[in-house]
Amino acid sequence: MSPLVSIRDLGVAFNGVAVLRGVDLTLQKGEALGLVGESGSGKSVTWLAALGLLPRHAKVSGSVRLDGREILGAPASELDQVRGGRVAMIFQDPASALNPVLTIRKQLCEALALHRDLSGDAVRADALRLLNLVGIPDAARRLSAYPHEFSGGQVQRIMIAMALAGNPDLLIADEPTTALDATIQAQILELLSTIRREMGMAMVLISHDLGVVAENCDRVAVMYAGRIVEHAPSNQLFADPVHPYAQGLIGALPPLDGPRRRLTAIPGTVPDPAHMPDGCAFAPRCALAAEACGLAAPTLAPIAEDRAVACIRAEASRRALLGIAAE
Amino acid sequence: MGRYFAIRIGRAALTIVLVVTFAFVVLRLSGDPALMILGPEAPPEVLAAFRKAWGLDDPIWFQYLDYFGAIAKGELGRSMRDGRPAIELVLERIPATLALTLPAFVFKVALGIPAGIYAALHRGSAIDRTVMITAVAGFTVPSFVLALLLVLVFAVQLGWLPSGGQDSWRHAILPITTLSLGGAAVLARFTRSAMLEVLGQPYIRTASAKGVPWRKVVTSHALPNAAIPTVTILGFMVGTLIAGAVVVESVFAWPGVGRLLVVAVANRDLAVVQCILLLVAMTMVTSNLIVDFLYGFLDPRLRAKGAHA
Amino acid sequence: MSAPLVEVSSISRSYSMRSGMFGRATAVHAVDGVSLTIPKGETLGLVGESGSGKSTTGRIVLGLEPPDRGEVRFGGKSMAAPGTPAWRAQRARMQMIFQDPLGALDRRLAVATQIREPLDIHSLGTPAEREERVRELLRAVELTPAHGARYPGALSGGQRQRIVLARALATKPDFLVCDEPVSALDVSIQAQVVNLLCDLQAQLGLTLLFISHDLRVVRQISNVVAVMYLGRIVEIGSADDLFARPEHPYTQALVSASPAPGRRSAGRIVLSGDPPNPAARPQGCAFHPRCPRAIARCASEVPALSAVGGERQVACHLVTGPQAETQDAA
Amino acid sequence: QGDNRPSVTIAVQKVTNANVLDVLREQSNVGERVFFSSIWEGLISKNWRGNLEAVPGLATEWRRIDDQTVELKLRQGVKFHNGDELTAEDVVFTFSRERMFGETEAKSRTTIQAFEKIPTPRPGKELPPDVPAVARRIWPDLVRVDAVDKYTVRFYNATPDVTIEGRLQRYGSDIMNRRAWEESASYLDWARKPITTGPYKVVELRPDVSLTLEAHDEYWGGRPPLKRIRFLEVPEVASRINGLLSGEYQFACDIPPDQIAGIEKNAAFEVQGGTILNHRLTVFDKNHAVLANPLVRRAFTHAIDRQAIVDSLWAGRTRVPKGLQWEFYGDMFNADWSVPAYDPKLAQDLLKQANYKGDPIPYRLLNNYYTNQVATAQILVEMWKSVGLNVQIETKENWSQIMERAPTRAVRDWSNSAAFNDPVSSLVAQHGPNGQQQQIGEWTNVELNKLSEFLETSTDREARKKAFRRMLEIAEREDPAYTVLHQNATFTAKPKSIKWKAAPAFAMDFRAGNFEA
Amino acid sequence: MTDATLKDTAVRRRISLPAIPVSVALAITWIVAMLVIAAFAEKIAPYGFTQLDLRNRLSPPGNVAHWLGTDELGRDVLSRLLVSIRISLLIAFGATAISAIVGTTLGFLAAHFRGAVEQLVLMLTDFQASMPFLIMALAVLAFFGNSLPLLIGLMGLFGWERYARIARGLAISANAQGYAAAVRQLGATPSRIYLRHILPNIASTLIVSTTLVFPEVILMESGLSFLGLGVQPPMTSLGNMVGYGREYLTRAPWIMLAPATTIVVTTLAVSVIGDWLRDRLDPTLQ
Ligand SMILES: Nc1ncnc2c1ncn2[C@@H]1O[C@H](COP(=O)(O)OP(=O)(O)OP(=O)(O)O)[C@@H](O)[C@H]1O
Ligand SMILES: Nc1ncnc2c1ncn2[C@@H]1O[C@H](COP(=O)(O)OP(=O)(O)OP(=O)(O)O)[C@@H](O)[C@H]1O
Ligand SMILES: [Mg+2]
Ligand SMILES: [Mg+2]
Ligand code: NI
Repeated sequence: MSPLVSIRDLGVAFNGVAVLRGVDLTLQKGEALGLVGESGSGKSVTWLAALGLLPRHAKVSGSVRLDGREILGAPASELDQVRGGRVAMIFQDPASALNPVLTIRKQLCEALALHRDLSGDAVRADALRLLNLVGIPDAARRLSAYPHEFSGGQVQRIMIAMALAGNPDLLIADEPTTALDATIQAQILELLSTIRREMGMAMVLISHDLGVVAENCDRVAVMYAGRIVEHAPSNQLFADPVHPYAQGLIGALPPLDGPRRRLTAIPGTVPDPAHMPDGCAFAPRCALAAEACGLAAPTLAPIAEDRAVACIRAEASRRALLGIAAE
Repeated sequence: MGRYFAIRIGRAALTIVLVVTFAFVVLRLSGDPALMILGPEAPPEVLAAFRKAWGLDDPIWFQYLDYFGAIAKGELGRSMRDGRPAIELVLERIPATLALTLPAFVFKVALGIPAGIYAALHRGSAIDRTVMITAVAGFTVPSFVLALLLVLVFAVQLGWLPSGGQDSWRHAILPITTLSLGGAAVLARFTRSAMLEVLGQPYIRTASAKGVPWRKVVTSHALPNAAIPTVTILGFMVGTLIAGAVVVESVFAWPGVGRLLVVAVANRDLAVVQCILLLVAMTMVTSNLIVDFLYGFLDPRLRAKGAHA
Repeated sequence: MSAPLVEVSSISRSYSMRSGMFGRATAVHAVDGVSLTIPKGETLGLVGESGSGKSTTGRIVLGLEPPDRGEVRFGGKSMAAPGTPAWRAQRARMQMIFQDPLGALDRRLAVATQIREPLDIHSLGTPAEREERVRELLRAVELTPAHGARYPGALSGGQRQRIVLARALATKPDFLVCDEPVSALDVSIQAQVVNLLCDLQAQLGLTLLFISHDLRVVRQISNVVAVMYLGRIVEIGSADDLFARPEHPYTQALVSASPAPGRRSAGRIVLSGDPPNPAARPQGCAFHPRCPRAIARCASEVPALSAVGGERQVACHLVTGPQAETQDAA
Repeated sequence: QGDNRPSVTIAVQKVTNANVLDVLREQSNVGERVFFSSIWEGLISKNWRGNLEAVPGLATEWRRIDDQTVELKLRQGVKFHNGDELTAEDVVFTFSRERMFGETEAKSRTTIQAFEKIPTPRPGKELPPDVPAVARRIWPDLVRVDAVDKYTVRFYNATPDVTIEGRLQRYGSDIMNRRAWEESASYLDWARKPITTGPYKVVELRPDVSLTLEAHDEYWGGRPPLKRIRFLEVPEVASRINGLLSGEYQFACDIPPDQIAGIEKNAAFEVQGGTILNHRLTVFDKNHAVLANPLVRRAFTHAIDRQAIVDSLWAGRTRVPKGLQWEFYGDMFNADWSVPAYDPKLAQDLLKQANYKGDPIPYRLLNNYYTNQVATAQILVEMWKSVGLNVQIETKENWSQIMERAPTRAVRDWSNSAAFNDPVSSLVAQHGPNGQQQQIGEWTNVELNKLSEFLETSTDREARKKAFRRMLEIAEREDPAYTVLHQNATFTAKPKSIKWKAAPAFAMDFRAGNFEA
Repeated sequence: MTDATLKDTAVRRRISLPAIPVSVALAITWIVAMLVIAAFAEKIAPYGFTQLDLRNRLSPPGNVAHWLGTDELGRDVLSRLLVSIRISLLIAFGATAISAIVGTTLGFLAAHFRGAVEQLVLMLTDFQASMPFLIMALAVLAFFGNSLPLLIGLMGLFGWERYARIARGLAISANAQGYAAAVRQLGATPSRIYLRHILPNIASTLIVSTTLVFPEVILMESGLSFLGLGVQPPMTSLGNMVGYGREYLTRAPWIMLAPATTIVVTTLAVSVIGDWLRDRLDPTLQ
């Protein structure tokens, strides 16, 4: 089966500073991929670049194929078919991402009219249906409200509704539930998985909420400093992270019960993209770093079926983890 | 809501009174209508008779009260030149002026706004530069030069169109063109700049991500957000519909209100000036009221806030 | 417990919403009689349904928006009127982290300048000290000076959120309203930020109103947690206790729905029914249409927030009412 | 039977200033263009095709009964535009109180009296306030006009006056139809469509826009050669020229001299016209601290190279006249008089004598009220500067500012027209005791005032001529009130294919014999 | 990273701006040239600007004696142009600045205080917009007389109403946006909010307005000098040259074309620089 999307060696640089340094990803139809990682590691930029939504001064290289067709640098008319229709995106700052002077109805209907050959009353009915779907109360009346009249979480749900409007084959959800309380978050995620099941929609879920990722994704990719550093089925990753960064990340999760302890953050700071270390970007912060780590950047190497990691000390780190677990 | 309108209408009325009063004082204090209407060689006793007849010898406050007294009775005064009711004189000219300014207004909008949008769309390209240089030239070249150039080309050289006068619609083409070009240039500049302001906003990216074609992103997402300056300028343009075509009217021998105003001011023919100002101020105030209202329409965040009205 | 720094007594706020330019206005009761006290140096966590009025409460508590009814007292005194010099001076002592960081930043100024801005406004320190403070703050939120030279549009979501946080911390305020301050941060940085806030609290006696949907973080940082539903507080209690033994059915649902890696939705309470509409509050308890355990009384009588032992207060007939009626519902 | 006479459109700067077609209301020269000879005619006419000398008009002959009375025989068979025949009754009515004088009285006066009591205008046929005043200025002492018989009228003056014939010939003494006046609803109705005897009748006057005339086929002087004449107001020079070149207008009037060469470059067009009965003056305020000394004023007059101005700004198409007088004065004309000679040396000497120290002298200037006004002013300032006079231009917006009495009033522009063939109509009228200049307190001279009175009342032609000569000496040389710069001129452009000759005046003659296309 | 690097990056950002585009460089050169001319007009001018030569009137440009020809009095057009540039630039820059400052300030005041202040400002703008400028000028003449500062002041009244209304509209709109609310809650004084945050955010439109007012002011000056308010002949200005040259447009176009071109090019330069500055101000468009 050919992949729905395949990204090869995607690189992005702003003003000569590389922020994405060779990202490879593939996504099958109907699959849910979790994308987690450092804040600022390039999760959002990856998809903005893929859809040609970065500002003009961004230098994008590599290749992004959708159903085998290159979409990087495709003509605008072609991209307009892809965007919203085949690939929809939920943006990270929903409050700013909605047009402040247009009603929600207008913004929703626009997406519907563009990709769903609907017209007139059907569009309006469908807009209402979508709002109800994402749990906006009093949807009929609220359709004619403006974004600033909604709470943060409501705006986020409108954003989701808008992304779903085009019945996309791939949904890129960039932190889609950060502003939602747990019950609504559960409802929304449930909704997304229903749609995925029924429509065979693939999804990329970018989130910092590892719990959400764990529950909703088949596979997870971990990003650090513009690269994917680990890549695994989600149950395996959370049970058994290999890359030291992934380990640190999971370790930093605060507990919901039990005694409170001081949270453990990964020591050190994120490298400045303008002054990337020569070798592994995580090496300066890595407890297991060896001399070799500083020399060359490790490539993503398979360590098991369906798993890959970019760390020359992968084995060691695994052992270290097991050691900790054994203690 | 009632209060909202009451305040605004009160303000509008006050503005008009202010305009009329100011014009009254200035015109009365800055020159003698008798001398200006009858000319410098008019004999002194003729001047005196004229002044007396029109009450120009009375103290200014007396004349002022007199004027407002007459207005209260619905009398807008008579032209000192031929004694005709001023309003008659002005109303007679209005259709002629509107025949130029209204179509010109439409063309300004139809030409200027799309040009501005187009330039913004192709920011930095050769098209953008051309549009903007043309626009700058468009409002910098004095309109009488533009008018005369058009006449030289289309009337004198090519003989396609008449050079002046008011006899048929063909006579209106060149004046309308002249008026439109300058205004369109202004609108183009404002629209482009406001547009660029908005094109970097995140919601523009959202619209693109929805698959909205760029053209439509610009017209239906960016434009409403960028509309405030353009709408403001349009408001002023509407306000000048009545008396704003002085130069064009005189180059094209098109007897409109603008020319009447200039002549009336030069003659200190107060009643006529006041009549025109009254109309101008009324249009201006109304159009700006509408603009204010439109702000709220364009940007919901500007509508009256708070729950308990 | 020390003296309360912030006292909020039954504040309400409603917005009018009209459909279209001329449509009839309906009142949206965003906050409806909320009372809170936050002792100095402590943290009140505010959680609840999306759209239940948390942000609105936060804005009112901070005096950014006047309440329709009710009063906010800060340090024993009532809040100065917005826009007055006294109000402005007060701002150095109380700050807000907005929910939408991108919107809260001026896209035309480098972010370092914006972090510095509160220092400039309140003339804190010499210019050199301000520079130093900016660097310190950037470091504290895990950013480099290079990030500081950028404009908001050129930062990632999490980076912007940290900028807003750094700006709020710049004046070393006494009171901070954090509206989803860590939602866009990866857990590691989140941990650092939470630690930072805890440290500040320990060192400076910082008082926090912490609004978040991430119950883990809320629990981690809060002394007391209040749960809001449709503009009202339905349950309030100490953090550990509340999450361990939620009493109100909504709180129970909330806690059970909180996801965690490795723990698949076992025993999750899934709420059904329509989401609550602040423009048309259900009669009685606002939660009863969705409450799995609702009883007849819930539909007619509004439950008052009342103490159920310890610090815990709950607004639910099932918890506070006569036990006899409890069983009918299921 | 078709009328295949041509129609013409004439582009003018201004049709009339007063917005009506009443000769007693229009005070400017420009009205002359549409009034004469197309609409209005007097008993005695000017020879528009010659040198404006008196020729029989609606009267065929006239004679003096005595120093105070003139009798005229009317032309018979003259038809008004409404078909009525001209009779003595119309003439009597034209000079009646109802039409001309209102409540004003002809008093036996020494000289023209300023400041009459005149009623305020009321609707209906009440005369506008300025009409009686103007009429009295024209006919200060006319007691009455009698119809001797149907075709004979007599004019009675209260005082002996040698200028009665001149006044009959002047602008304002033109004859109108009585019935038309009586039939019109208001003065304004009448004044916008007066019924007169001219070769063209008014079709429509659109104030500030256009005036349309139509041939009056029963005209006594022969069938008019044009079917219609339209005077169209085109304020911009360039537009008038462009319209002419593109064939929309057959005549373009008020062409500034500098445009002549440009138009005539095109071989199909020519520019006609020339001097009119109007001289451009520079006027002095005798009360100004520096100008109080006549030597300084004299220096001004000698520092001007008038011919250079005429040659450059007027392309030589006008001339430097012999002082404030015109040849058509006939025997009152002083042929041996001239304006002060251009003599910078003399001017410098005079200034030295006057002990002038270079104090600034303001020159109040309007923006091109007169043709070439600003250019002339700048030339004058340079010329004055070269003899040491420090003259500074102060642009003003209107005539009241120009004439405003203040210590800064010193030098200004003006012009003077000769309404009829006697200095009473010009020198006395403007610079005499009741002339504007003295009334606004710029200048006065006891001897000149006495002579003015004499000129107005005396019937001794020889003595009058001497008095006039003396007045010129005073006002132009000894104690200058003004100095004449040049005669004014007006130019009209037209295609060469139209055979038409311009009058030495604003008037445009379109009677039979003066138009052929 | 240390103190040095922070400054460093800031400095480097400024220096390493993408090289100034050619058009902007040209525009700057032009303006500098104009300023130099303004400073040394009389020294550079080949003739005295009032020096008449009645025998050499209206001589066309291109001859060695008079590069740009002569005017209706035989004066050297080039010399007059140079002197005109000085006076017109002074007036135009002065008046444009006044109008921008007055208008924007009033607009901000209206946006800030709303209520009575706003109504007052709106009343004044409507008043100004309805009142023909001719009458404003007559008023100044009648009540104050004539002097250069007065003239500049009067012209400063020109176009302020456009700034005021635009600034008010945009400021109200900006006030409703998150960043303004955020800065306000930091305790910023209104002046800080308006000057440091809102102003840069709406500057581009105001800059456009400026480029509009600039040529209008230059041209209007001629109208005013006809009334006796502007510079008086034989002194000259660009507006005056255009105004008097108007009659000679067909006969001797060079009298008018030289100053008109100067106005167009200067305005173009101002607007190119304005646009560029605005882009500099807008990091989102880089
Ligand atoms: N327009 C831009 N110009 C310069 N740098 C940019 C721009 N946009 C993003 N970056 C940088 O690119 C890097 C990746 O950004 P991205 O938004 O993809 O991060 P992210 O992984 O989504 O982080 P977060 O979880 O915080 O949203 C960040 O370091 C960011 O600062
Ligand atoms: N300006 C406004 N006009 C109308 N309704 C508003 C306005 N602002 C907020 N609301 C409504 O008030 C309610 C409370 O909003 P608020 O932002 O306080 O919610 P919240 O608890 O912060 O939610 P979230 O967690 O989703 O951010 C919501 O229903 C919202 O739709
Ligand atoms: Mg992101
Ligand atoms: Mg919120
Ligand atoms: Ni209410």
